[in-house]
Amino acid sequence: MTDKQPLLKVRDLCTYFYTEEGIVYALDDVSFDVARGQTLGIVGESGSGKSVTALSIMRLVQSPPGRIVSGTVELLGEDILKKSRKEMKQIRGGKIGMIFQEPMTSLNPVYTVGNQIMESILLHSDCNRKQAKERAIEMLRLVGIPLPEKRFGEYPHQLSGGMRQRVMIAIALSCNPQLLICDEPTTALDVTIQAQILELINDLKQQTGASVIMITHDLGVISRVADEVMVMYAGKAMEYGAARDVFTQPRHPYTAALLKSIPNLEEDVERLHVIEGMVPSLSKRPQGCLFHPRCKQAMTVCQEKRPALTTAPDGRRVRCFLHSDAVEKEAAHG
Amino acid sequence: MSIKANANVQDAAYTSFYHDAFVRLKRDKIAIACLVFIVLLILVAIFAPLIAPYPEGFQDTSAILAGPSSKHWLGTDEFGRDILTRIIYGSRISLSVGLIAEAIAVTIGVFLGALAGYYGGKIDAVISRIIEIFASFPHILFAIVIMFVLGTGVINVFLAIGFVGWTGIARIIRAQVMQLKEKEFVEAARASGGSDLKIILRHLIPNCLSTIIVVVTMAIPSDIMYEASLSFLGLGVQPPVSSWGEMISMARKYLRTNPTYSVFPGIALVLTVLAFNLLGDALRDALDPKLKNL
Amino acid sequence: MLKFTLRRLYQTIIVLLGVTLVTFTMVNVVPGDPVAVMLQKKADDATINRIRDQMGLNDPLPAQYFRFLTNAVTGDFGNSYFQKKPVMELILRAFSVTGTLAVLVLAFAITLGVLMGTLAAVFRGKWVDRVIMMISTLGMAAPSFWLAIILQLIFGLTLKWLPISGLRQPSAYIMPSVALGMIYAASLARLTRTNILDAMNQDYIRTARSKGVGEFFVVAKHAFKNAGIPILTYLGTLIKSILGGSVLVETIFSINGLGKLLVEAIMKRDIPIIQGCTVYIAAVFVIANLLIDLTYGLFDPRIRVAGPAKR
Amino acid sequence: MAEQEVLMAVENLNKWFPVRKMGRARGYVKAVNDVSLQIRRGETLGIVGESGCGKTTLGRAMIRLTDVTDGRVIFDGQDISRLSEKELRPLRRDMQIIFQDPYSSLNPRMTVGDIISEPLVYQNMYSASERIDRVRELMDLCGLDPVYIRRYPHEFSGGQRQRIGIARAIAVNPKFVLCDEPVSALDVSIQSQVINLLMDLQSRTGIAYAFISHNLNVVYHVSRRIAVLYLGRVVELAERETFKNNRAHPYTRALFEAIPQVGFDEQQKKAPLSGDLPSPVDLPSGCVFHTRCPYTQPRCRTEVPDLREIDPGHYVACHLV
Repeated sequence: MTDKQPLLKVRDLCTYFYTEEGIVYALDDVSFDVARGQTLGIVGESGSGKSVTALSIMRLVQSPPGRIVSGTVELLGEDILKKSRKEMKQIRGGKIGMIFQEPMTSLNPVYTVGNQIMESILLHSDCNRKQAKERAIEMLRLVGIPLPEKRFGEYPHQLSGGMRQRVMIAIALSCNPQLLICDEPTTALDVTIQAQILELINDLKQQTGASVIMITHDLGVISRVADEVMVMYAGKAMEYGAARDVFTQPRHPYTAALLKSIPNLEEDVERLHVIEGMVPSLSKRPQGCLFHPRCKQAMTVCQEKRPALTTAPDGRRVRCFLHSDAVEKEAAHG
Repeated sequence: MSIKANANVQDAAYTSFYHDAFVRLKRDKIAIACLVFIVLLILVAIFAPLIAPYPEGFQDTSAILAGPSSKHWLGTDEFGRDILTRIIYGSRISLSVGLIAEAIAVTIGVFLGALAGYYGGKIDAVISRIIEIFASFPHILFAIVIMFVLGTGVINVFLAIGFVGWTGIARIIRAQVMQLKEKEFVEAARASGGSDLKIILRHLIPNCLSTIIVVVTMAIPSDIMYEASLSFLGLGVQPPVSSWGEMISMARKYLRTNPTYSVFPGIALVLTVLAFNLLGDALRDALDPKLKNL
Repeated sequence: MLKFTLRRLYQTIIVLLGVTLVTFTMVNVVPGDPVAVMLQKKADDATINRIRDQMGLNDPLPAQYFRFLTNAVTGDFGNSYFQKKPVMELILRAFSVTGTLAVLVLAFAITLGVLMGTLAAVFRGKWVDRVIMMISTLGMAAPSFWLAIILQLIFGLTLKWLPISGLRQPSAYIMPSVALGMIYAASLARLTRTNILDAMNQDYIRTARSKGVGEFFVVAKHAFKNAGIPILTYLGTLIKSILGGSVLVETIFSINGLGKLLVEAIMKRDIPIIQGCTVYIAAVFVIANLLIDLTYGLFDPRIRVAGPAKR
Repeated sequence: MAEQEVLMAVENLNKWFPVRKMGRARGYVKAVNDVSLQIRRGETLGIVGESGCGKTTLGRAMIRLTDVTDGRVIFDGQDISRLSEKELRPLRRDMQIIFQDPYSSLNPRMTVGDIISEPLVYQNMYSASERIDRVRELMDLCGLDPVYIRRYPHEFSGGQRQRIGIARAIAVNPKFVLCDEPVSALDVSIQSQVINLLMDLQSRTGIAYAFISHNLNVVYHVSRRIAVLYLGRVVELAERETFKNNRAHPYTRALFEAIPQVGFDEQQKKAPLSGDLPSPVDLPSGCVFHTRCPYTQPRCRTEVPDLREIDPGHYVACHLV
């Protein structure tokens, strides 16, 4: 981690959904930093809270039923959660750009690609329409779309999935944001196209100096692009540290089990490692460590107390009693 | 969010789709109120002779076109007949139109719609055109013309309204069957050697049933309104049989002498239609939210 | 787009042919001899037969249908039995009245319905939404002919603000338009609300918000145009229902429109008018529907411009 | 390859879908083009490719859930490519399918017991009471608690639903099961459970699988041999080990390089291929891969490369190999 002030500093962020079935603890007490020019990977299975993290930073959690209950999200020292609606509009698309999973549905089908890129530029700069159009075409060229002048006037359904995702990137980057949040940007794409998009995100990051939060369920994607990685499970960060360390020497049993359970071209195994059981329901969470019902190394204490995310001397953070005996402080709300 | 998908089987109670839907419906207070109203209305219609304050057709010559009083709660008509009594008997017509006309419409609609949806191709093209042709006439106008052809009378009202209403159901069932046909569980059945007939019986019909329930509940109020409209125009149920539409039509001539005469049958009509509409909405939300544009 | 237009045109012609066939068949299975009706039983059998021959009623039905069809194409639906005028002339005169009324009803229903529906969607769950939904639920349950009478009772007889019948002054249009339009305004409000809410749940709305688009433009620009497609589809049905509903309202307000013409013709068994009116109204709807389909392209570029070939 | 060993042989299979414009066929989507491959008893053949490569259509044609435009499918010594639906029915006992989507593949109105016993009913296997025992046995075999036999699918998680689908497929003791992306819709930690189950069932009953997936890691793990498809053609087919060190076709190489691997030793940050897949309606002339291939020669644009055996059991369709 760098000594300088991080670009984004998230502390104790909690986002709950108040549903008829009870409170869904979608995001519970999550803290992380994103340094300038760095890529943070957030990895987890469905329901782990990784997408809610992104939406909470953008303050786009659907409310009701969702609500950001507590915590701070500081962008360059200023708490986004305290901003007014108007200030928030300037931040969204201006300082933080976002790309979503489904390139097929994330673009409005009834407006041209050019219109949708220009919309963002016109909102966040003093450009007139002509300048905005030039800028939009330039962005299309930048994200590697052939014949940008022609594509400018086309509708989303006329483009392939990969091209649409490039358009999404063009929109997100059109106003030179300092942070780019990518929520599963390549999940819906083929591998060869995925490789292109990942390369593009990496290249543009280098060019613009923006930071990136890469959210995905694919550990491979994370290890290809991320500098740091946060592993999430059932709404909590389980392990957090430099990507190389986390993937080569995982400390949390969940991370270790996850890494072993993916088939790998490098090593041949007869049987895949299995994590028994299922992700717990986020409205009826188990006592103690949220992972203990599926953990092969679970101890008695794991069934009783929630472990805290503790920082080891080498700077790595793990939420597990095997590595620390710290207990999570009781949440003040409940 | 796929949180619900992770719900543990262990803590879920044994539930079928309809049981689940019923639980959801029970939580809806308005829907339950409507259901109670409809059940009461059905009881009133069945036991009309016991409930009505006067026999059907009884004329109180001392009170002609009288306003509401303790003797005649809702007043009397131009022959001195008790309006409450006539409204109670009129519910018989309205409810049986809802039931019988809709049964006719569903039979034709489901059969043709399923045929078009399942076989597709030329059969679908022909049936779709037929649906389009019949759907080109405004319902009420078409019903009027059918009544002209068949002549007035209760049975003919059922036939006319039933024959007018089938196109909507046919369209929905056609779309539903087309969608179901592409589902992988139907493909799985074919892959296991299931014949067309077995697939229709085991997969298509059970999956269409909830849609049919919703569509029928939502179509009944329109049928009731068409009957009232036909009778209002003098083309439907003929006096002395009581029908709300016919009562409103008669009341029109006495707006000045007895204004409430026209109001009460209308309120009966509005309440009944409202109850079915709201119940239909609730059933749709519980059974088949896809039909949102109905 | 051209191919789409041609295909819809072809379908429209088939449907119009079907409409004439259905109408012709229905009207011709009516028991009773139209000539006997026309002459009101004053003539002897020989005279009736002579007139039947003159009118071609003794020809086989397919020949009669063919003649009806070829005449209909040129706008000739024959002469009325009783008014002794060309049916087309009567229809056109009546339609100028009904058409005006229909346009007013349509304008009333669309303005009120879409506005209220949008408001309800924007204030989803708040009291504005609840009040609008309550009124529209009531509006959907009130039959137009009863509403018309209640309006007459209140604004005509009691308050004496509006004339209770005829169309002699502009204010006379208010009550028929409201009576007939209320139910459609109510259903349009519900339809608009559902579809805007539906559009608001789509991924592209999230994208728009993530760009920093304000809530007003999220609804007005991004949701509204997408929600417009099902509303446009509904317009066809709306036109059809208004033409049907005018039968009742015209009877109540003594308006000499198409509906009244038809109902009176049915009472007198004036077959050419019944036949002409039915075909005419259905044709108006079919053609309106065709026009609506062709304007989809304005809302939905997926129809206007073809995409890449899909697997 | 000994003849008895071959369970299913696909010979020069073509499946074209007409593209209709104004009612007449104006062209074809050539989903499967001249594909030949064999599946031996008890083995797993992996079929891998990106979207639009025709892998799903090929699978459906293999078990005749769709008609075949041209070519033959020989199953257990019998040509099934021209049989009617009715003639196929008894054969369905020996070939089954597992679907990708654990939601739409189970009828929401049927209980788990009814779903699993459905093939037994169609094939008239066992009496009604024996069927229930068989269903319990199958549920147990597939890691589902038999007490849930009367539950409905919506009460189960994605992974459990996939187990129900597997139990249904193996209920009739098939010789061959087509697995169409069986784990693609599942979470990573659930994927391995399902993969292990499929492999356990194979070692226990000797079923042959055709395992279709876009996920190379998974296909590599489960398969004995792998066929790589690109735009409806097999471009490379070999034993799995070959793909580890000896990938010959440029597309195969690019595909393997494109998969992000967990680990940091030789991370490839450059995308190996540029451009999009061509439309399957107007396939490129010559070698279908020439529009994206980094080594394109003039003859690649005109001549269709044959699938040639370059080493024993290693087939490649490329002019340059």
